[in-house]
Amino acid sequence: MKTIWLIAAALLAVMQAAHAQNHRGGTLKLVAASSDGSIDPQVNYTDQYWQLFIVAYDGLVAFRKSAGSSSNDIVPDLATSVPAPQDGGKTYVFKLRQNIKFSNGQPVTPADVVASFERLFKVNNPNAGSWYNNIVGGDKCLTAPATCTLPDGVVAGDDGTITIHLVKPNPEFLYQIALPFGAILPAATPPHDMGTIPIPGTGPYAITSYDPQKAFILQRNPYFKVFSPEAQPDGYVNEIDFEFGVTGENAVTAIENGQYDLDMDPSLPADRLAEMSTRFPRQIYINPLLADYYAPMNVNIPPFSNLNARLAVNYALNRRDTVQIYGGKNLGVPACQILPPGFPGYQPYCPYTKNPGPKWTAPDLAKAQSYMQKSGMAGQKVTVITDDEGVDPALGTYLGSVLNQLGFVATTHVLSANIQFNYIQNTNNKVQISITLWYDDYPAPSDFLNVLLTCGQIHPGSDNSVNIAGYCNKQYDAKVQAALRDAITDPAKANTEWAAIDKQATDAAAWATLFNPKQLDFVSARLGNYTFSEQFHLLFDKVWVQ
Amino acid sequence: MIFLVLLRRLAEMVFVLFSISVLVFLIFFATPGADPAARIAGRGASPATLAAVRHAFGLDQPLPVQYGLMMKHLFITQDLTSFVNPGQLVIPAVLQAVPVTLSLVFGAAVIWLIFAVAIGVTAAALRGSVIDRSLMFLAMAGVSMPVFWLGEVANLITQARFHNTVLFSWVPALGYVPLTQNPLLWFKSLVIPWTVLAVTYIGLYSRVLRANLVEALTEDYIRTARAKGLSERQVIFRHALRMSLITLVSMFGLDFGALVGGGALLIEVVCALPGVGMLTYQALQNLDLPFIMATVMYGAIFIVAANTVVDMLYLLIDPRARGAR
Amino acid sequence: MLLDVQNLSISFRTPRGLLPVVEDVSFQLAESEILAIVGESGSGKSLTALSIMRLITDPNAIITGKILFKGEDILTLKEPAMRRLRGGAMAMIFQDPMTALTPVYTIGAQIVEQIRIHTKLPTWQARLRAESLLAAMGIADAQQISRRFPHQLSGGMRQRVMIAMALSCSPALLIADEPTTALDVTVQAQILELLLKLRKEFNSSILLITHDMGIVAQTADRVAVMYAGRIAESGATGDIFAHPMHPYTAGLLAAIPQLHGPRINAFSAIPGAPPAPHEKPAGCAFAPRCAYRIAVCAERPPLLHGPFRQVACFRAGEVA
Amino acid sequence: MLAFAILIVIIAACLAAPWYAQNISQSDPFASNLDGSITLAGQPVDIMQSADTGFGVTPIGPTWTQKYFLGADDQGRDVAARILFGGRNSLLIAAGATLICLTLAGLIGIVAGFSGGFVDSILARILDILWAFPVYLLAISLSAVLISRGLKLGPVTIDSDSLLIPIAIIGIVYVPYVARPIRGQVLSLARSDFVLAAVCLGVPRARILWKDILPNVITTLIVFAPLMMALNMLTEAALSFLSIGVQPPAASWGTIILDGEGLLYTRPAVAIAPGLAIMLTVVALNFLGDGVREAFDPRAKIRVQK
Repeated sequence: MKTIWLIAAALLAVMQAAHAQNHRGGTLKLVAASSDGSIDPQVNYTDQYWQLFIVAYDGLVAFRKSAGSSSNDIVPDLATSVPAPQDGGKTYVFKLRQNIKFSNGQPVTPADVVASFERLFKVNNPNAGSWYNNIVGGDKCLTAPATCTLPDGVVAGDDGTITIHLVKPNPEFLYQIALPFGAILPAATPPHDMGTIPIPGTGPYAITSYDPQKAFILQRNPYFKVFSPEAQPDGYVNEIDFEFGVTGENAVTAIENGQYDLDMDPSLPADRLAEMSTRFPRQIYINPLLADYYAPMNVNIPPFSNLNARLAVNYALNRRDTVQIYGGKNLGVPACQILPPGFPGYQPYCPYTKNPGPKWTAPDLAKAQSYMQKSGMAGQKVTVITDDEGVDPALGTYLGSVLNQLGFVATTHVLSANIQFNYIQNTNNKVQISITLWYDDYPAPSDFLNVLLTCGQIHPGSDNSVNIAGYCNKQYDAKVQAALRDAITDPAKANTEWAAIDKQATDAAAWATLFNPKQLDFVSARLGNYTFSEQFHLLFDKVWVQ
Repeated sequence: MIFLVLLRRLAEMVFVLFSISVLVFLIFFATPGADPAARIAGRGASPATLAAVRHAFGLDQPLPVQYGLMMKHLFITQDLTSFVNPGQLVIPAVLQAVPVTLSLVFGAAVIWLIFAVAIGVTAAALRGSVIDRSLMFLAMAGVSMPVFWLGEVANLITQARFHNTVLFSWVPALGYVPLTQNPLLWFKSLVIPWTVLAVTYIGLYSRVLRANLVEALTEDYIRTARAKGLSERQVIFRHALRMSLITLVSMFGLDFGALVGGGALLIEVVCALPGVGMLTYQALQNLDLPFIMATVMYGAIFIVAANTVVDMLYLLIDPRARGAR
Repeated sequence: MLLDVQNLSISFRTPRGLLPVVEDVSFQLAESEILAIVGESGSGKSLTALSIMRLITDPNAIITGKILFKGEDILTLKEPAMRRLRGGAMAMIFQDPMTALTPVYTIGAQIVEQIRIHTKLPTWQARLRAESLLAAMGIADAQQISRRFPHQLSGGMRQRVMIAMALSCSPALLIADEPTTALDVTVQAQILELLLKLRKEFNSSILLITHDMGIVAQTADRVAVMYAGRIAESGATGDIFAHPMHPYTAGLLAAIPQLHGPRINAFSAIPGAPPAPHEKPAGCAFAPRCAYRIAVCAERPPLLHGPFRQVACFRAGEVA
Repeated sequence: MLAFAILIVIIAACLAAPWYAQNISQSDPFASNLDGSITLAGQPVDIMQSADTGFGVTPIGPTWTQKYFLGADDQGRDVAARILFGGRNSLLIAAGATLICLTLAGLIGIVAGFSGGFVDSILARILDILWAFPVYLLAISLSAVLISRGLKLGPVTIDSDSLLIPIAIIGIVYVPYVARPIRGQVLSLARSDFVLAAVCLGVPRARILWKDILPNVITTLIVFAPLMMALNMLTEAALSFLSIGVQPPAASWGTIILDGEGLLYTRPAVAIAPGLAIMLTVVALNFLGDGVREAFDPRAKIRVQK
């Protein structure tokens, strides 16, 4: 009996291998309207490129390459295991795997790890000042990036260990180094943003060329051998071509015709969805995103300095309509609160609806009008700032229409998507209300509740002041700090705290949350083994094209 | 003589370029939301990071110094890089876009000249007839269409509505295929953009040509030409057209220069052609100052150069102008 | 007879109906003869000349009658045959030499063009011929001049060029439409002399269209006086000048200044103005201005009569 | 003449926009209407029609009836009513820009041509610079700045959503196209015999300007007016299409084309109808221009460049 099982198992393995062999090869063709900046993984901060970086680079740890919520788990990558925090959460000790080589043939050494952490400061990583300065020596590096060293922060041992010391405990540290920013690069990588020049990595694919006007191309890394299928599987396709310059409508047509496999742009043209969903139902995949579409209201200038005005907007917004604009009821879930579903600490909560409870059902126009009356803001001029990408202009126009119905005098300004996000952050621009979208960096509630709504995230006069609503409440901040502290020792307790914080932020109505969007991927007929990670979306080392 | 004229033109060009670059520079720094440091640094960057980036890119220098640096990188060391795609060199990107725009404009120019001359001459030869009137009405309609709209409608027809009919099934997906890569596909993918771009100019040129021809045909020298025993066709082509072409050539020079210089922006955007116009458009969308600067400079050079070439051409094709100099 | 124009009428279709501009004009031109057609502007003389070349391009023009050139009616000729005649057997020079040459070609090229249409000469030979023609016109540096553009030449030079061009294919008939009007007096004389000399050398017949009685006196063998689209009187130059039989001719001649006196417009000497084509009276068109008019003048136009000397006037014999 | 009649009809139709919205289409063309429905052939029909699959929403197409004659846009608004309202802005902007352009061009042309010398060469240089600046580039850059911040010039403040911004931008970019010929005309007039004679007779310069030069310049400007307006219509459409012209919820024909761009393949009427409106108007303006030119100055060779 046993032998039969063994034979069967062996057969299965052979078949699987054959299966893998069958699907191995081909070129995955991706397309987008335009490129997205530098291909330096320690610099670029876009979902589009992260999706590619994760098949080319590895950190010490990684998010698991799998579908569903398990994709939020941290697994060992270049390190042999995920270390438990020591020293009350201030020290992490990693053991580096042996015999791993970069795509240029050099072996990965602890020195590379140290250099990579220092390089985060040298290249002015966007989060150098908000995440990585927590590494001992980080603050000094911030002031003098060019000469950054972290002798007490990142320490390479003789036995292939890396010890990282933090200034204060940080429950999200592993998340922060599992992102592409934490990629381990050759120590010899120049200490500045490499822009369009590929940097060798350790993943199954290596970037071979990049031209922001044309294409981003990855091919198999000849030095790659599978060392951790969870963190870095082998990949089926031989090459990934990501071409630029084709916009929505045309990209859809091209995918229908099999010229491309996937459109990387965030939203597809809404009017084509019906046709796509009926003609090509098997080529469509829908997955929830850990993201909010929301309208931040500036609590520091009229009319939304008035709580009643903000409440009026919240009650008046028909979130079903916004989902309709986004593409239909299956593409988004109406929401009132800050945290998206699926987050740790998420508890459904919606006060701004006809029958307040866990779910939004319908707008309460009567309440909206009465709050409006109380606010005394009728007749005030309001400008909605939205960007020109995808459905955003339509959402902006809709929001303007709602404001007009409430009694404001609203117009909508459409700005280029490339400047709108910076524009709405700068307090000098006196933006009253805008439409924007926030994706999670990693699955921790603080990524929304701390990053977007605490006093420390307000930088007057700067284009980088991500607390767009300008909401600042010391008592709220204290609660956030407490939750962060508790997350290290007692995650469950922290999650209850986050739920309360979420509720407080929602009640303060600094935002009008619209809905939690879902990702719709329209893929070519030949694309198989679609695997969607909550962190990085479609995993390119999981799909096959033949 | 010609040398002096050229020298003066060159001085003028430098002056114009300088003024335009200063203008662009000032407009850029007056635009809110355009802080290059914030965009280079990425979302959520802390003030310290921002300051470091600002310093690394020289954005903390006074504006005149920044201007000087940018001009140095653009013209002298030619290693100006993008603010939005760090490391991307501006000049190669522009050079790469030029063949696309040239392909587009050359092809369209061939079409529009052929059709404009055919229509203009036909209308002038049949002046007053129904054919003349309908041709001129069509020409007027051509001039009066928003070109981006025409492009959209052409896409609708050839890419979607009638894509599966015999008429348009050969039309490839939008985009550009280099001539060197696949000449046939290059041609096929450009036919629709060529036509769309040409329509306006066919309308404009055929109307101008007809008016000129009709005027020329009343001239005494045309009667002389007829009296010499020339056929009507010879009269029109050798004498009337030759004179009318003088106006047309100068128009053509300026239009061609403007289009190659980035004026075909809308059509490039609508037809997804990665030419200079598209580059300009994206640079403006991204508010990527180095790119804006480069494309504006490039465009201005072409426009000024076109003016100069037209002046020179005038000397060549109109002997009367030679005496005047 | 080289040219025999019989009952030529030209009218135009207009919104107001048919507009007769030339009516029932007949005249003959013998070989190497100079016939002058004299008349005011609007009298139809230029149209008559153009109709002989069939250069009236207005589609609304209606031409009737016969124009026999070497016995063949050119009004019935097919266009290609007509083109062979134009510039070949018959040529024309125009009033304003400033605008009658195409500005963008050298004058050499323009002459060569004509030669090459009508002969099989290769270009270089045509060039030589053009240069010799220019030389024959009294242009000193013909080779140089042929490389010039029209705007680089004076009016007189240009008219010489025009004549050279017209004569380039040795036409049997040369039509000169006011060839000197636009020129200075001194140049005028030179051009006229040139024409006379050419008649001898080339043996061409010349139809000279003019409004200047002085020129007629100097050059023409015979004269036809036109008024309001009709020939009023025709005959040998000497006869007409000596004994005008039509009151209009008489008026014209009376107004001629004495030899080499100051030029004045002869036509203004007769009171009144010629009628516009659509205002022509039913009878004799000259009647309203005529000192000799009688009742019948208003009823029907007088017919041209007489075998050699022709007059269209009911009281032809009475005019002194 | 026909052209003039067509223009009058178009203008009248646009002026009647509120009446149309109230009495014919019976909807607010500026308010989103994503939940509404209308009755068609006795059946209630959603204005925004969801696909059965739950994704994909398509606005109602042309009904060819009173309501939603041309269908709805992506906000469920009546396209026909919006086109009428949009026409008001398009016409207003084109006309306003024409006025600004001609006034500035006339002024610059006269000053440069009449004063000559230093002033002339300075103004001529400025025109050269504007000329060499690609039109759309100039317009786009100016719009990007002004739309996001508005304009403050001393005591004058123009809101960023004001129609004055596109009017001013379009008015300014084409100034060289008109100012150059005007300058040439004034220059040749100033050197013409009759003006020289007048100067010799001691007629004051102001009087010469007023009596001899201004009437000529104004004639030229009048000839230019319809042609410039036609050109401005097209430019306005292009800028709005690039979303740097009229800002929502206000509409112009260009913004409606932009709205329709996203619906091009499913509801082409939204984009095609305003395009046709632009074309019709511009054709009429161009023919009117031809007529005006013939009436005033049959020999004038004016060409408005694109």
